[in-house]
Amino acid sequence: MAMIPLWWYLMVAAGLFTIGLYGALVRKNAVSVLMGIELMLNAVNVNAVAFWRYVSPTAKAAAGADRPVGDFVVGMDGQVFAVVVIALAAAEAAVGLAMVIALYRSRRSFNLPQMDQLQG
Amino acid sequence: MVDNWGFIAVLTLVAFTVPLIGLALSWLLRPHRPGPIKQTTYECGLETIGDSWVQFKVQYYLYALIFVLFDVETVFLYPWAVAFLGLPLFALVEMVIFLGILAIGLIYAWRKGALEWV
Amino acid sequence: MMMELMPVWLQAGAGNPLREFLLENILTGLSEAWRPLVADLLTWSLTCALIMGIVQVTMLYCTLLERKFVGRIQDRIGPNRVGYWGLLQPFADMVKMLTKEDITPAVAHRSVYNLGAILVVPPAIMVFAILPLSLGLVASDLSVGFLYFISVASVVIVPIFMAGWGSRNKFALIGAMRAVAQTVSYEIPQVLSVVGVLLLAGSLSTGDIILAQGTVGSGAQASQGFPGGWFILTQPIAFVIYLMATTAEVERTPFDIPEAESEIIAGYHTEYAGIKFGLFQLSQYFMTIASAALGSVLFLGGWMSPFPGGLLQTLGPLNLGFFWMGAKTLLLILGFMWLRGTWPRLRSDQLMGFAWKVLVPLSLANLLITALLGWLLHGWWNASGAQGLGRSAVVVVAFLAANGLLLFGAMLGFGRLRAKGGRPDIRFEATGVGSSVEGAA
Amino acid sequence: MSQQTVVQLVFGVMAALSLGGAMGVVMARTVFVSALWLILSFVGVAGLYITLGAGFLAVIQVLVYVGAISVLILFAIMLTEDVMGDEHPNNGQVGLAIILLTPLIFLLGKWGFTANWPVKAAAILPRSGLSVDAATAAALPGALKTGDAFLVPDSVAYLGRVLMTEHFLAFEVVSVVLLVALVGAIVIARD
Repeated sequence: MAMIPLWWYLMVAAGLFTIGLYGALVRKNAVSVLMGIELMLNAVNVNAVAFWRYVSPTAKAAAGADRPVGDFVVGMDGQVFAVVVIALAAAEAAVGLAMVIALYRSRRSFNLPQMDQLQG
Repeated sequence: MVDNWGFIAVLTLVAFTVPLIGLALSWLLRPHRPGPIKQTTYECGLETIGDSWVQFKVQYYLYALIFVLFDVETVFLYPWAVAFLGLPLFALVEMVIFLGILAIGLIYAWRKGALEWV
Repeated sequence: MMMELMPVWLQAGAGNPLREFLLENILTGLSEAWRPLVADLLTWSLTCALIMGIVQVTMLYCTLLERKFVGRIQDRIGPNRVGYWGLLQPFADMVKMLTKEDITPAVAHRSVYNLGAILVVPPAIMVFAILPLSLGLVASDLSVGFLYFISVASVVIVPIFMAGWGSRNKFALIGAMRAVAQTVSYEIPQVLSVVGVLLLAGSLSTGDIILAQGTVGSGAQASQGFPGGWFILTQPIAFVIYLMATTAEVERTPFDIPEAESEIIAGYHTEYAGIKFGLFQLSQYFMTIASAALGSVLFLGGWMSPFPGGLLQTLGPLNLGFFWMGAKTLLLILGFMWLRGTWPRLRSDQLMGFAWKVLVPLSLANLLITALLGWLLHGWWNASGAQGLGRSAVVVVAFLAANGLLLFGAMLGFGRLRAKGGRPDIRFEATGVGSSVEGAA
Repeated sequence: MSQQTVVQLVFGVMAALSLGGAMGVVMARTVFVSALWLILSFVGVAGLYITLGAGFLAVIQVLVYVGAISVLILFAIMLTEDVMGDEHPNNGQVGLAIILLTPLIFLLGKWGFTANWPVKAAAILPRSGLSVDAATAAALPGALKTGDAFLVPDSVAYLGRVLMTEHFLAFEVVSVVLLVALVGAIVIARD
C-alpha cells in the first residue's frame, strides 16, 4: 500500500552498488576507481535510508520535552547512519585523492597498472 | 512536506526551461557565420601555446580538502544548532570538543602552510 | 493572528485559496482521483510564473540600477539614452544578447561547453523557492530551508567548472579554478556565520527564522525564538561575515578574482558570446538578489516592519510584508553595488588567507560565544521568569557586549599575529578589509 | 491513486538519474566527463532521499557530494596533466568483472525482491503528524492505538537531539576521523 514498494529502492541500490564495483574493478585510472567506490557508498546509503523508512522504525515512545507522552516517533538510526557514512565518504575521498596526487607526482601517471612498486 | 518538495520539483522544471528558451530565441534571431579565425581559442590575439588543459598546483587541492572537511563539519553543526536550546549543557560540551578537534586540524593546516597561496 | 490576515497564497498544498478556487470552480469536470493533483500542479505553475516574473523584472532593473549607481559613484551619468532615464536599457541589452552571433571555439568540448552555460541558471532560480515574499507568501517553507539554499547555491560551481574546462582555454580554466577555490573557501564562513542565527531561531526554515525575530518584548518561549529582535542586533559580527562571504560567493567586486578582466580576460566565461554569456550574467544577478533576500531574512527580519509594535506592518487590509522584504533586499543589493563602486580588487593570496585565517576563526569564536550566551540567558530567564521588553534589552545588550569583546580580541589577536611577521604576505590593512570588520562594532 | 502514479514517476526519474549517471561514470572515456556523470548520479540519489521523506539527507547529499566531494575530484583531475585520459580507460579485467558481477546483481536483486522484509506501517504514512488509523495500528507491533499521533520526524532539531544523546559517540568519532583525514591528506599531498 506504500506509494513506492521497498524493493524498488533495493533494486536501485543494488544497481548502483554493482555499477560502482564494476567501475572500481575495471578502471585503470585511480580517480575513476575512487568514483566507483563513492557510487558504492551511495548505494549503501540508499539502502540504509530505505530501510530506515520502511523497516527499522520500531516506533518508540517519544522522549524529550516537546513531545507529549503517548506520541510515537520513528527512530532516526538510519538517518544518523547515512550522515556518518557521508562524513566517512568525504574523509575517504580526501585521503584517497591525496594519495592519487602523491603517486602521480612520483610516477607521472594516473594509471593503477603502473603502480607496481611493491611487486618483486 | 510532500507539498513543499512537489513545488520544488515543478520549479526545477521551470528553471531548466528558462535557459533553454533563451537559447532557442537566440538561435532563431542570431546570425551564424563561423570561420576558422573566429573559432580560435581566445588568447588576446596570440596563438595558443601548448594544450590549454594545463596542470595546476597542489594548493588548489589543499583548499578543497580543508573545505570538504569543514563542509562535513557543518552537516553536524546544523542539527546541533537547531536543537541546542532544548538540550542540556552536555550538548554544548560535546560541540566544544567537536569544534576543538576540528580547530586543531585548522591550526595544523595553518602551521603547515596549507592555507598559503603560493 | 497575523496569519489569519494573510492567506497562504503561495503555500503549496491544502489551504491555498488559489488551489481551493481551482478545485471548486475550474476543475469540476475532472475525476476525483486527478482533481487535487491537477489543482496542485496548476497552483505551483502559477506560483512559479509569479516568482519568475518578479525575479526577472528585479534582475533586469538591477542591471540598470547597478550601472546608474556605479556611474554616480564614479561621477558619470550611466545609461540614459534608451527610454526615459535609460529605463529601456535592460531590454536593449537583452535584444543585443539574443541577436549576437554565438561563437564556439573549434577546440572546445562542445557538449560540456554548452551544458555549462545551460546548467548555470537553474540552481540560481531554484534557490528562490524558500525565500518568502511576505507573511504566508513563501512558495515552499521547507523545514531545511536555509540548508536547501546553501546546497543548491553550491551546485553552481559545477557548471562553472564545466564552462572553464569545456572552453579549452587557459584563461577560462584558470578562471574556473579560481572561481571554485574562492567559492568553496567563502562557503565555510558563510555557513558558519549563520549557525549562530539558526541556534537562536531554533529552526532552519526561513518562515520560522523570520518569526523568531519578531518576539521583542513578547513572552515567547525559547522554542519560538530568542527575544532579541532582529538578528543583526544579536549577531552583528555574523552579519558582516555573512555579507563579505556572500559577496565572494557571487563573485562580485572586490572578490571578483575569478573574472578579473585585467588578468585573465573574463575568467571562466571568456569563450562565451551572445546569449550564453548572458546566461552567466543572469545566474550571477539571480544569485546576488537571492543572497540579498536571504540576508534580509536571516538578519533583518524579512517581511517585518522595522517600527516597534508592528507599525506599518499592515495598511488597511493589505499586509505590507512584501514592501518591507523588498526594501530590505534592495538595501542589501545597493550595499553590494556600493562595494563594487568603491573597492579595489583583492589579490588571490589575500582573498584565500582572509577567508581561512580571519573569517573562519572569527565565525567559530562567534558561534561558541553565541551558544554559551544563549544557554546562559535561556537559563537566566527560565529561572527568574523575566519577560517583556526588559528581557529583550538584556539579551541585546549582552550580545552586543559579547560581540564587541570578540571583535576587540580578534583585532588584538590578528594584530599580534601580523606583528610577529610570521606571514609577510597577509596584510589585512593593505586590503582595507580589516577596517570593514572594525566598522561592524 | 493519481498521486501515487506521480510519486512513482518521480521515483522513476530519480532512479534513472542515479543509475544512468553511474553508467556514465563507468562508460565515459574522459575522467573529467566521468566525474560529471558522477555528479548527476549524486543528484539522483538526493532525489531518492526526498521520495523517502528524508529532506535533510537530500540537502546534505547535494551539499557534501555535489558541492564538496565532486570539487575535490575535479581538482584532483586538474592537478594531473593527462586530463583527457587515454583511449583505453579500462584495464584487462572487464570480462572477469562482468563474470563476477552478473551473479552479484542477480543475487542482490533476488534478495531485495523476494525477501520478506518486515515493512512497518510507518512507511505508509505519507507525511509527519498523521494520526494512526485502524489498519496502521493493526499492522504495527507494540502499543500503538488508533488515534495516536505518529510522527515521522522530518525535523532537523530531532536529528540534532538524537545525534547529541543516543549517537554522541559516533558524533565525536566523526570529528576525530575528519581530523585524521585532514592531517593525513595534507601530509600525503604535500610530499
